Amino acid sequence: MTVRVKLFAAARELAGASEVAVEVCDGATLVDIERALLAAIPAVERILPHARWAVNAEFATSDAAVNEQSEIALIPPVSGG
Amino acid sequence: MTVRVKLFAAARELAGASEVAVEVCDGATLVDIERALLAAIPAVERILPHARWAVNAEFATSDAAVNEQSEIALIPPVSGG
Amino acid sequence: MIELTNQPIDCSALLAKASRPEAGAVVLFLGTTRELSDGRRTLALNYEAYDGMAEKKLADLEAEARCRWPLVECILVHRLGRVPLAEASVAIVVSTPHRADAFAAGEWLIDTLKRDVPIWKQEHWADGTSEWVHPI
Amino acid sequence: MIELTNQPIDCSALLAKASRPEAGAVVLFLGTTRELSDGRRTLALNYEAYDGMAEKKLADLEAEARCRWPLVECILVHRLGRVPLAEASVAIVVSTPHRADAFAAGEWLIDTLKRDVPIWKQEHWADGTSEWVHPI
Repeated sequence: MTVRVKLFAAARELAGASEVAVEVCDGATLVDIERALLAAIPAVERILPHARWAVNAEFATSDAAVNEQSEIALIPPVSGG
Repeated sequence: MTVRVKLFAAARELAGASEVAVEVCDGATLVDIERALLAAIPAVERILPHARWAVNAEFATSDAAVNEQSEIALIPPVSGG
Repeated sequence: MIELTNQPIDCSALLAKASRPEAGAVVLFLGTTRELSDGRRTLALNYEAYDGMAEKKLADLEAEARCRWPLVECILVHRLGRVPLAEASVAIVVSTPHRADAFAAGEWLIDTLKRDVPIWKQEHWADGTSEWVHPI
Repeated sequence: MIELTNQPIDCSALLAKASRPEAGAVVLFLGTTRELSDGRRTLALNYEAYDGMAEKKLADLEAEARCRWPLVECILVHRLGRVPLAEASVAIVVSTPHRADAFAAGEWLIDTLKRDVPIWKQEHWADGTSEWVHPI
């Protein structure tokens, strides 16, 4: 299946895009998404160790399953305020 | 000597005056002032137990000596803010 | 900066004064007239000060707060006279490089002001009576 | 009330909204753009949000704060886009019957906002470079 991953801030700039599509197997979890994202855009490697993931606008753990309708976002360490 | 005592809030209203003059001996302390004030204006009795004294715009303890030039004030419990 | 005033407190002006390039955080505290106290309804408050001593104590508070915390700006304003419902009787504004200091200084300043600055409030109750507040 | 905005934050309007007859205390926190960070000079900040999630998280923060403290009003506003020096990027306003709750809620809200709301700041340094801030 194809899922879209939203990217923000430094991750967006490293990727040169605010959203990327990646191919993963049905039943994929965020672990699989992260692996596919890294393969597609190696430059995000330096963001990943400290980033969190969100699914449908909520923080999610790496074992969370996703599907093609999921709104998936990589959340680099935040710095609002 | 004659000293003047400033009164505020409920103490001022009980006395019907914002300042009263009392007679005390030379070398008097705030203990003597308090005794003279109570004799002059018995109604302030209910304010005295919780009030503080100030001499020259600083809180002072009851053994503080005063003279005719001292600015003496009875400070009922404060409620600003 | 400290001030006693008979006018409504202009918070915008105070915030503009405190928002400086070397500060990263501004905390403003307003004490406002509450309608209900222990179930009784207030129409307005009236504040009286021992002016000379109140100004001195406010200046002392500013000086002590500046020793305790790295304050860029420190503003203490108390309104006197009649203060209608929901208007501010006191405003405290502090700005600091980092926010934890601004919260700590702001709370210490209002706590200490309420304990040591010779200002008194008179409640004007809805039932027509009035009363000086002397908390013990 | 929560808001993401590209406009300067109107503190007077927020304070007016929070100053209600049932509140006795109002605390406002402003996060402002500081000129110097670790000795480097900033010209301006730029803020980006994951809008949909940021609004949801801000609403969650308001709801949780209202469970923890008796808040009369609770306002969270974050500015996005370019924010010049000394202007506010975030405003938090809470009003409560008693002041200790207003300070506690205000500080908890800004601390939690900075940890959990997906908003990012980009420093525009005086030397012409810029950098997204991702604290770890």
